[in-house]
Amino acid sequence: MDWIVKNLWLVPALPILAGAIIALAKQRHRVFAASLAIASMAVSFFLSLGAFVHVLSLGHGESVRQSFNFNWFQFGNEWLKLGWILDPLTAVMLLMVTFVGLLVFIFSIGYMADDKNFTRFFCFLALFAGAMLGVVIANSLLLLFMCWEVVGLTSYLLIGFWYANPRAAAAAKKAFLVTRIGDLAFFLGMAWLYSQTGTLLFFDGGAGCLEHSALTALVTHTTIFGLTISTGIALLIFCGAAGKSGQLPLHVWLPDAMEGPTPVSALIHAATMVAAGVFLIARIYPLMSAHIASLSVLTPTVALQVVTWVGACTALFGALVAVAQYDIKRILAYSTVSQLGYMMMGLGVGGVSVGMFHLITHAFFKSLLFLGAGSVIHGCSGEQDIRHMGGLRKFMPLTFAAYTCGMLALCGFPLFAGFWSKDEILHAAFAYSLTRVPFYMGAFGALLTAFYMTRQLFYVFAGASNRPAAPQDFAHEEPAAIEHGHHAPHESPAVMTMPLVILAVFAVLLGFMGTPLWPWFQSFLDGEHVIFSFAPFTAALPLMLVSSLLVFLGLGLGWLLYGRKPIEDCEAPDALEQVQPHIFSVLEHAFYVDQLYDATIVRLNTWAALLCDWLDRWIWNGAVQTFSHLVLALAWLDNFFDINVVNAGFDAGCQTVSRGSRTLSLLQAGRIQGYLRMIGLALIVLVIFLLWGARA
Amino acid sequence: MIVPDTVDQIFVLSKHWLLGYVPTALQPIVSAILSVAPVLVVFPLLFAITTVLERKGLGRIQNRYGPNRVGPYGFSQPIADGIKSLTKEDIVPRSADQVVHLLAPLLLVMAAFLAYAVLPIGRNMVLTNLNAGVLFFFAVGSMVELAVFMAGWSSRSKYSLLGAMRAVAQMISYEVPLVLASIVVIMASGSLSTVAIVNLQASYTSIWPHWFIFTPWGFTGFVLFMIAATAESNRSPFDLPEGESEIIAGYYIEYSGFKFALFFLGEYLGMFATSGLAITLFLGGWAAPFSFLTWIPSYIWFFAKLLALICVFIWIRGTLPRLRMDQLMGLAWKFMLPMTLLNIFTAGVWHFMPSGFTRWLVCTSLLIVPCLLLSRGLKQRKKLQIRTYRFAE
Amino acid sequence: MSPLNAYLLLSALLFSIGLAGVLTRRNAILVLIGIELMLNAANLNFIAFWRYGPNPAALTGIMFAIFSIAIAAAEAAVGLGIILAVYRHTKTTDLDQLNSMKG
Amino acid sequence: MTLFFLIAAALTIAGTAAAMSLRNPIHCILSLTLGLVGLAVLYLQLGAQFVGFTQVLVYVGAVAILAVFAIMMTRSAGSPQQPAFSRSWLSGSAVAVVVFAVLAWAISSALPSTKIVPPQPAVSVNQIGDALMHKFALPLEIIGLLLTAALIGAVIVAMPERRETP
Repeated sequence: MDWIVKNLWLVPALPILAGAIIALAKQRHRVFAASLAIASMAVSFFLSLGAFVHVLSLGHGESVRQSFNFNWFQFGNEWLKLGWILDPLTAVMLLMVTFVGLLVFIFSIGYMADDKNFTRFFCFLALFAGAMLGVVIANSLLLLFMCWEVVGLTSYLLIGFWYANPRAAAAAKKAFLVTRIGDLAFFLGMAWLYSQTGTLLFFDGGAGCLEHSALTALVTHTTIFGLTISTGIALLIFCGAAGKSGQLPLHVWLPDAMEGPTPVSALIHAATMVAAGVFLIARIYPLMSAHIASLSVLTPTVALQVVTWVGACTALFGALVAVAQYDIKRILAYSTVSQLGYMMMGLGVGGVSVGMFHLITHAFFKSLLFLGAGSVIHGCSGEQDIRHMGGLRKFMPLTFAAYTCGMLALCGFPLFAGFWSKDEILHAAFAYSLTRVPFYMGAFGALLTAFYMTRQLFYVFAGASNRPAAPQDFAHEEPAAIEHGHHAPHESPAVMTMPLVILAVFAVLLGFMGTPLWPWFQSFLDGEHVIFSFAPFTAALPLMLVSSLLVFLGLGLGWLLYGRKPIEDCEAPDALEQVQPHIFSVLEHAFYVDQLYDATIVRLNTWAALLCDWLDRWIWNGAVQTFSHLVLALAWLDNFFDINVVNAGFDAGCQTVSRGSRTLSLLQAGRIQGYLRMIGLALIVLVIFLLWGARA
Repeated sequence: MIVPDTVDQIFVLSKHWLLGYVPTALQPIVSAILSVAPVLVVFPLLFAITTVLERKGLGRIQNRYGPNRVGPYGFSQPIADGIKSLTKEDIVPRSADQVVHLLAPLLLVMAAFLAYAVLPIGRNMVLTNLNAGVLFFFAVGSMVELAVFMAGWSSRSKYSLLGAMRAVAQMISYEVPLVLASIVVIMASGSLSTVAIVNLQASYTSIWPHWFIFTPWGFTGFVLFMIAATAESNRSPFDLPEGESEIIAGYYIEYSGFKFALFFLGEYLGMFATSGLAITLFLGGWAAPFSFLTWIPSYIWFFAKLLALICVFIWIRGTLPRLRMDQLMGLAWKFMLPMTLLNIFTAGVWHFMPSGFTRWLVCTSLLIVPCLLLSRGLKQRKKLQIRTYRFAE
Repeated sequence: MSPLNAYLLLSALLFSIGLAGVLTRRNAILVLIGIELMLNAANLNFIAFWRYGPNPAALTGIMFAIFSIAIAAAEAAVGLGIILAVYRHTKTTDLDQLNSMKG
Repeated sequence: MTLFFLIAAALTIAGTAAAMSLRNPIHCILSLTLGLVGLAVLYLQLGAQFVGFTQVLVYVGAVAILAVFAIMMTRSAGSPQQPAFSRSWLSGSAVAVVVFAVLAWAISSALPSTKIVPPQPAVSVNQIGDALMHKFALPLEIIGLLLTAALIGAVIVAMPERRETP
């Protein structure tokens, strides 16, 4: 066991420690907080680099995976074991998270400079980073789940950072609740897994739940609907992932999460946290793909089919809605949803390496786009609506340059990072054995992606500056921007533009590590030797041409609608809106999914709440009241009985006895003649009896 | 001897003769009247005679002449008394109880007359031969006390009441010895019927009659009987109730006129009745004293004995001083009662012992010794006791 | 109305007269006399039944009457003695006042 | 139902009724004696001479006098102040009347009214004496004992206590 494997826990521990210290620090220790956070992030980055190098040196095959388990606590006669793992997947994620986190930390120094809760912001950021790293290195599903929850908590705290703003608070609460629903399913799956396999460790020298013995056990049993247990557990865990990664049914919280500060969106809602869901699926991929021996290895299991379909639908949905948005961050949010759909589809059809490659590339150019948007908002002193922006090309050239690199990477412009990873997915989708539909959905999604990015580009950077005279709605304003006071948009300071440049470089160059020619990334993840060959390249060439054609088509359409004549009137309806107003409004409102949820679940919830309240008020309370009244009545009855019957009865009895005795005593009047008279009467009766008897 | 028999039964025969004339329906009533009438006539006449006899006798005893003004040697004195009593005003005290005042003398006289129904005056000359003759006699005799009490109480005066109470007490006390003395004879004769008793005594051994008096218990019985009889009729030593020196005239103090006379009549009739009974029980009734004298009719003997007893009474009255009330009572209860019981005992002994001298000896000693003892007992208490009179308080 | 019934009726009348006297008279002595009267009524019954009864020779009726008379006499004596004693204590023979035995 | 019987019965009833109803106790006792003599006559009529004479001897001679003595000694001889009858005389007489009615009914209904009259049983004192001495010796003894006891008892009861406190 190398030093790095044993001390891998330091990577998440340092940021958490930093966060804890910053939490204790006063608000005015701003420099101290920022520097501590960045320092801890830097050290974690270097440790991750060391781990990456170590994994590289390990070579290939099963020995690549090294895990370190320890006993946490004992209940009954069993020990609950936790542990962390170092394998290519972990190494790659560690690098990505720490690097992007570092850049975001640096960017947020500039962005949050004017905010008075600066230290608190950094405390939350540090905590988030630590938790995210915890999720990455966890070898036990339980440890992963714990860090997963902390990640959820920090996302809530960061989204609701400006808690004074009611929309932010509502958005934070919404995010937390929706992810919580997913986490619930995740927890059920985990519990089920534990009950079946008896351990939550992934790799425990053969006894782990993701190892062969446990998997075969899971596969043999079937539950309801004929699904195998492994599929059941997989689906449940996938729900958790869908919640966190904003897949279709549970994506509603992601667009609203834009209420948080932009670095937050960049780090959490672009790169890391939303990626955690995809990483989770990648981590438990053996479970997802576990199938009985009879099936051939290639036929995808039910779980993977579900993942594929959900991914494809989310991708298409995200792209469609992003087309009709006006808020700069909201467009990027829906684009993230779409890209996550692509990643899930990649995992479903291609496997771990395909999904992960797109995740890594997406992390870089999406965080670039967000940070770019952040500097644009910073520059426009908090303006977020793209219709109020325009012609920023002249005011913010560096941001414009970086932003276009990111946009091109996102659209999948040939030779950019996005092109290679998206192409891999489309290639895998094309080669999908079951159906070709995901491929068409993916292709159309790619077209739409290109279209809405160009629309955004032209709205924000091209044309004349159509900023309104005065800000219409204070609510939309960024509190930080208000302090600026001056109106002319200006280029962001170096602290903000420097990360943009770095990210831009990566957005461009990162794709080359996983091209079909030299698929280093895929083989690294799969633990094989990388082979430099032209065969896969030539096989993939026609598909690459098709996708690049789609991209150019999208760009052309975008330029056609928005590029030709600069947009002067910000109030004028969108070009697309003029063409298709109805569809445009549907898309703008994200298919009314929020309203649907409100109408159904929320209302159901309120009804349930009302029902419970009514039940509690009338039934339980009523029962208690009636019971108490019953007891009271009983007590009253008892009292009544006691007084009237027992006492009264007793007294009455005594009185009758005394009265009776008094009357009887009258007989003893002492007068002899009285007695004699009675004797006379007795005589009469006696004689009568005698004679009457005689006659009978 | 036929002649003595018809003479003896003259009255009986005459009655039957007279009855022959009476219709059968009235037969019983007329026969009753016929037999009662002579008794009602004879005994008042005897009463008249005795009053004179008594007053002349007492006079003689007291060394003076009795009444000698009225008729020869005063023998028509009763006629004079009778006229006096009839003509005297009959004064009745206002507060007296009229009815009882009137009834008392009548009851007294009636009781006295009733007593004669049983006495056998002569052979076959008894008014009713009751089986329980002696009992009848005593039953009727007891009414006398009631009459005396009525008289005493009804006249509403202290003296009469006091006298009456004394007389009644005395008569009751002496009735007991009287009855017990007669019981001796009844026990000996075995029958209560006076006729049977007389018939029992009518027989003679040689010339001596079988009278009961000639037996020790008979003689003591006779003596006790006579003492009790004198007390019963309130005479001589026992005439305390109406002793003149004590409380004037006792219970008939408020009486005057004819009712006063009736009282005397009643008293003397009572005396004749008890002496008649004594004669029938002890002196052989109408039996002649000696066997050779049986030719004299039976009733003559009865009246002769009667006169003899009357003289004895008069003799006693003249000679014995009056007894004090407590001495009187003491004599009755402390001397007479034991003696009579003893007498009954000796009669029993007499009956079961074979006749002969021993029987005489035993019986006489049995009687004499206790008599002496008892009489000495009476004499011991010589000193006078303070007489305390009190009511029941 | 056989002679026996007549006698019985007479004795019943006597008895009830005696009872009436006992129940109504105020003077104790007269009450005692009332009792005497009731006893005599009983005697009359005895003699009547002896006379008209089936077995006159047995003399039981007479015997009973005699004994009854004797006892009545004794009873009268004791009764009057008691009355005198009561009089000596309470100075009255009025029965209504002699209720010290009141319950 | 001879005339003689009626007279005697009337006499008795009159005497007893008067005895119970007169105000003056002495008069009561005298009327009582009259009633008792009537009763004695009834006995004689029934043929029981001995009982009749004993009745007269005992009652008229002794009991009446005793009663009179009692009356004399308890000072109630004079005309009594309070009413002669006790307060509840009405109920007493009512009871008596009812008793008479019941007895009369009993007598009239119970006995068969046999018309035949058995011959007059001749009873002599001897027979009574024999019966007393033989068949009824024990009762005689008991009566003797009883009479002595009564005698002594009466004397003791009536005697004033020796240590009469002043």
